[in-house]
Amino acid sequence: MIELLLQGVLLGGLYTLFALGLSLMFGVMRLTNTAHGDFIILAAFGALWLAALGLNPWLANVAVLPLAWGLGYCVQRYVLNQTLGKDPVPSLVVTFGLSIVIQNALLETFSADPRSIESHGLNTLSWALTDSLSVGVLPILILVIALLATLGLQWIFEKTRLGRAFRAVSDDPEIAELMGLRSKNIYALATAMAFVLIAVAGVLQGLRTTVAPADGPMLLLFAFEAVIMGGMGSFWGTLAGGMLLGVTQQLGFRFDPGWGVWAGHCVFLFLLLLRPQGLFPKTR
Amino acid sequence: MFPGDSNIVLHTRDLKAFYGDAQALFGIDFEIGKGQAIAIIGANGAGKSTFLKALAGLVKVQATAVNWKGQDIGGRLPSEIVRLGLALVPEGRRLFPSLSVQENLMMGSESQRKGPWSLERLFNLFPILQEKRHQPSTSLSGGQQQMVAIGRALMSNPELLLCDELSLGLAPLVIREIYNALPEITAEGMSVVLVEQDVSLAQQMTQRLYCLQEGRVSLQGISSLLSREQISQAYFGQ
Amino acid sequence: MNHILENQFAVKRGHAYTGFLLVLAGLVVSGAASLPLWAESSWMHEFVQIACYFIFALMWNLLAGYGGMVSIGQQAFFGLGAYTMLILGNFWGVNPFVAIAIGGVVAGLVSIPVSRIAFRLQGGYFAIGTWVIAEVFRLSFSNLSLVGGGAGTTLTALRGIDKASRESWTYWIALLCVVASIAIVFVFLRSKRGLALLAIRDNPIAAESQGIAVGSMKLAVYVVAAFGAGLAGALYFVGNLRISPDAAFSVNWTAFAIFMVVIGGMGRIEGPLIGSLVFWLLSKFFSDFGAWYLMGLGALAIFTTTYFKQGLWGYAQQRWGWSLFPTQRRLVFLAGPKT
Amino acid sequence: MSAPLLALEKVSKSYGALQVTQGISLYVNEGETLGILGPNGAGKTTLFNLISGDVSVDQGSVILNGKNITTLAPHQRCRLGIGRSYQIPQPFGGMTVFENLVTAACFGAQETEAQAWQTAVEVLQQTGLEKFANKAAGSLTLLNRKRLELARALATRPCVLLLDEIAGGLAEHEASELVAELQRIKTRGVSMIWIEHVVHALLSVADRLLVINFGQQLAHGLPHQVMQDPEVRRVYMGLEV
Repeated sequence: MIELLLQGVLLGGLYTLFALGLSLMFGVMRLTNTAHGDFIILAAFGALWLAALGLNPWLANVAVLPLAWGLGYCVQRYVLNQTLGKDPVPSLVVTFGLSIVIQNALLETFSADPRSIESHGLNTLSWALTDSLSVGVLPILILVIALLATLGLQWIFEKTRLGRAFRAVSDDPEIAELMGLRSKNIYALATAMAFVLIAVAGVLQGLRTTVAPADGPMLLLFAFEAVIMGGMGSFWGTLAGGMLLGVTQQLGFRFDPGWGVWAGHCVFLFLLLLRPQGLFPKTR
Repeated sequence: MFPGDSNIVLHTRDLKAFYGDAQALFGIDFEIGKGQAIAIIGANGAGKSTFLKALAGLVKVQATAVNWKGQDIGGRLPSEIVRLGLALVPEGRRLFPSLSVQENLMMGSESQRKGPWSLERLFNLFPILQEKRHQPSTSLSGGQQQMVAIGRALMSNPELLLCDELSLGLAPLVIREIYNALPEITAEGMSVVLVEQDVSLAQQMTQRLYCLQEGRVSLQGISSLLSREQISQAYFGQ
Repeated sequence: MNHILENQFAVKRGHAYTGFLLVLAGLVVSGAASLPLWAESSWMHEFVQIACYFIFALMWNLLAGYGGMVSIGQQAFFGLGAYTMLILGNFWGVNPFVAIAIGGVVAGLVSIPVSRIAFRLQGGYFAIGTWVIAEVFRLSFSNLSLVGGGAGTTLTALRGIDKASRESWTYWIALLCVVASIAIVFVFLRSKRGLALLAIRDNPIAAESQGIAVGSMKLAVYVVAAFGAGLAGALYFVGNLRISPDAAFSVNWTAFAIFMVVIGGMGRIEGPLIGSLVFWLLSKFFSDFGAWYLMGLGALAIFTTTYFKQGLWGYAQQRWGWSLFPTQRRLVFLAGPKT
Repeated sequence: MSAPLLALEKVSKSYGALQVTQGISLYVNEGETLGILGPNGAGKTTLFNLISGDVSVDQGSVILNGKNITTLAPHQRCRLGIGRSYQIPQPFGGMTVFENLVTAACFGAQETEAQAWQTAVEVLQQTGLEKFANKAAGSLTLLNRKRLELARALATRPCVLLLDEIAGGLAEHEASELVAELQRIKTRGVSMIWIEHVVHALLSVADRLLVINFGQQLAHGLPHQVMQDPEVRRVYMGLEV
């Protein structure tokens, strides 16, 4: 049972990383980015592409991050900013269009077969905790990165001037503009930051297992479930949501490999019925 | 307008404004000198708030309609206008709920305008705010929230402060407490425009007064010289 | 108080040319009905395909364009209708052509409990929440060995009928479904429920305070849309015979529906009609470009919704005031208003 | 004196620390018009939200025809006879004026479509909106939007009409036209609760006045008595007595 819980928490770490970028964009702009999962896959393929260009693999994995920041800033500034507003339709259609474009662009350049990022044995390295229990080093690393990312985001939002601007623009964009903030730039910064998190998640997913152009939507659903179950508006909530999803899926997989993901979805829907505001809703 | 007022800081010429497709202002001519306090009164829906929003850039107007110290600023972004020294205390206060009192005040300094105003000076102007500075702004009473809204605007070191119904929903003695702080605020020559529903308060606190009715100026003059009949005539249009 | 007598005003519901259009439509449908007698079977098969895309898009537009509910999970009901038809046909000996309607009804009924969860979310969250629901359906059927699990199965119930008459029957049923779904949506929108929907779309709070039960109205639209999606699903796999969970519950159904409605013009009945024609033309000429074609569709959807929001028919309606399916009520005073 | 048509008993509502209405009670009898005065931010519009059900009460209850409707949804209250209009007009912008009224009649008054057409035409006549019948509600001027608010509330065939500053911002002739219209409505037995700043318009229609300040009742009684009350003049009018 302990082994199962541990695997669940480790998987939860990965799902948290998937979810943090989405949670950030939800929180600041109330934007639903249906291409979120595809951008994660795009980042993984980005690292593969850079490595293929001859860049040192570890450098390639890191080089993806600044590229993701630039891409995020531009996507928000020049594409998504026009779709913001009360009507959810434009942002849904645009991000859905992006999802189709990314999936097919990757299909065209990398073909459909799954690939993984060269990890020089890191993904097979394991660490014996007790004689009967050993755990992979990479999953531990992912969990640590997830905790650091959650801590970092929470710190940025609570303690820094940029975080204050994020919260102000999220509360009342019109009055934030009155204070001298340029909402359009703040949104672009938020998306840029979210894309760095997306890139980290993409690279780690590529290291951990295989990635294929059509994997995006499934990752979006996991990220979405973690954010909603955790309660919108708090990154610790997203972490809790990710853990819950990871453990639920592990239980499902243990019961029958076919029902793992199914179990995660059902718990999400069940929780939605009981506590729509999520486990840790920010009282606002 | 008034001969000899050479130091006019802001004037509007035939200012028109629209809310969606309904017209709210039908050509307003207004001006205010340095260090002056002017009141704007009028019934609900007369266009008082729309006028302030037009000055602050929250409502788009023609470029030549608003002139600030010789420069046409009509239709500019609010974030640009606040950097020029116009600050608005919005109707209904509209503090940032997820920010603490102090964080709300700090938001006012985002425009990075240099000047006399700082947290310390605000805390001795409104002592209660120092005590509650780390509390969420939603946990304050109406009057205290109004003080935060004023403080937030002052933190941008404006040369012209636009106040939209400071007395909204406040008890009389709280209104008195807030308006007592006005002289200290305008001490260094800051001009103030007060949109105010309480007519007698508006007359007491300002030198000149405009009355709006249905988006037009129905009366203007020296606050102390205007009689109650004139005002109720302009107020209700009969 | 002057009481206006009945005969002093009239309410016009259509345009001058509406009567003419009705006759034209009758001709087109009867002409189409004669297709099996003279056209090749590939034409008929192609029509059935596009008919399913159209019905699904029409219902998605009813939900999003009129009901203000953007769902990326309507494929849940599309697949449910299909599998209901399959199970009835293969295991209970029900004639698949009849099972198509039952598939729609079952999808409609199932949408009622589903709405209790889905309506917990709003806007963008509703969109992805419904997608999760569709995934639960897909995974459930993938794990159901009765219907061949993930690999899927084939509709055996029609083996007895020869290919030609099966195809012409499928074609006629498809034509019937297209006409029926347009009729259902048109009647629904012409009735006072249509007014209620427009009111809710414009201002839900005011609508509620003027006597409209917003909650139950949204449920009514959700059920009608689910019925239509189920109908389209059952029809598609009667034509296709081969069925698998990944095909029946694929998110591409919603993707293509969004594309058709956005290009054609959201919030109008003519939108999905024009959109599906454009989609059919594009797929005829460009579909062999594969991934590039799909990328083109995605990019076109992004461009249209950002810069050409009203869509093709919306533009036509604004410019020339065309309306194939008039739902508006125009008041005409016959004897001149009594002052 | 028979039970009042509509009554509020000790109704309170607060948002966080802001106490908006504190234990307010009021009533209106059949065919009577209750005027409500009070400075901005006194909680008047919130009071209407509590009556119409747009906002739920923290404490207290709302009684219509002796029936407790505190927990009913807004659409149920509307069908029971509460006709709501908004201070800032909320038309169904995408529809025509005529369709706005037909919608209100169909759902508010639970009429068939044919009856609703009849009702809509009658209300168009009463509020002088015939010329705008086929115009999109979103394109009306502010004055006509206010008329549409009144017309739409009337189309739901209410027994109590809630009017929220409907005379605000009107020119003199428009205000007197409106007063004449409200007096005609009154003769048809429709009781009204009218929040208004334009005092002279209010006084010519209201049977009783209630003055609210800072979420509490300040004064209540016959119009001329209330207007003489020094406390009312000081707080509300702000004009030195």
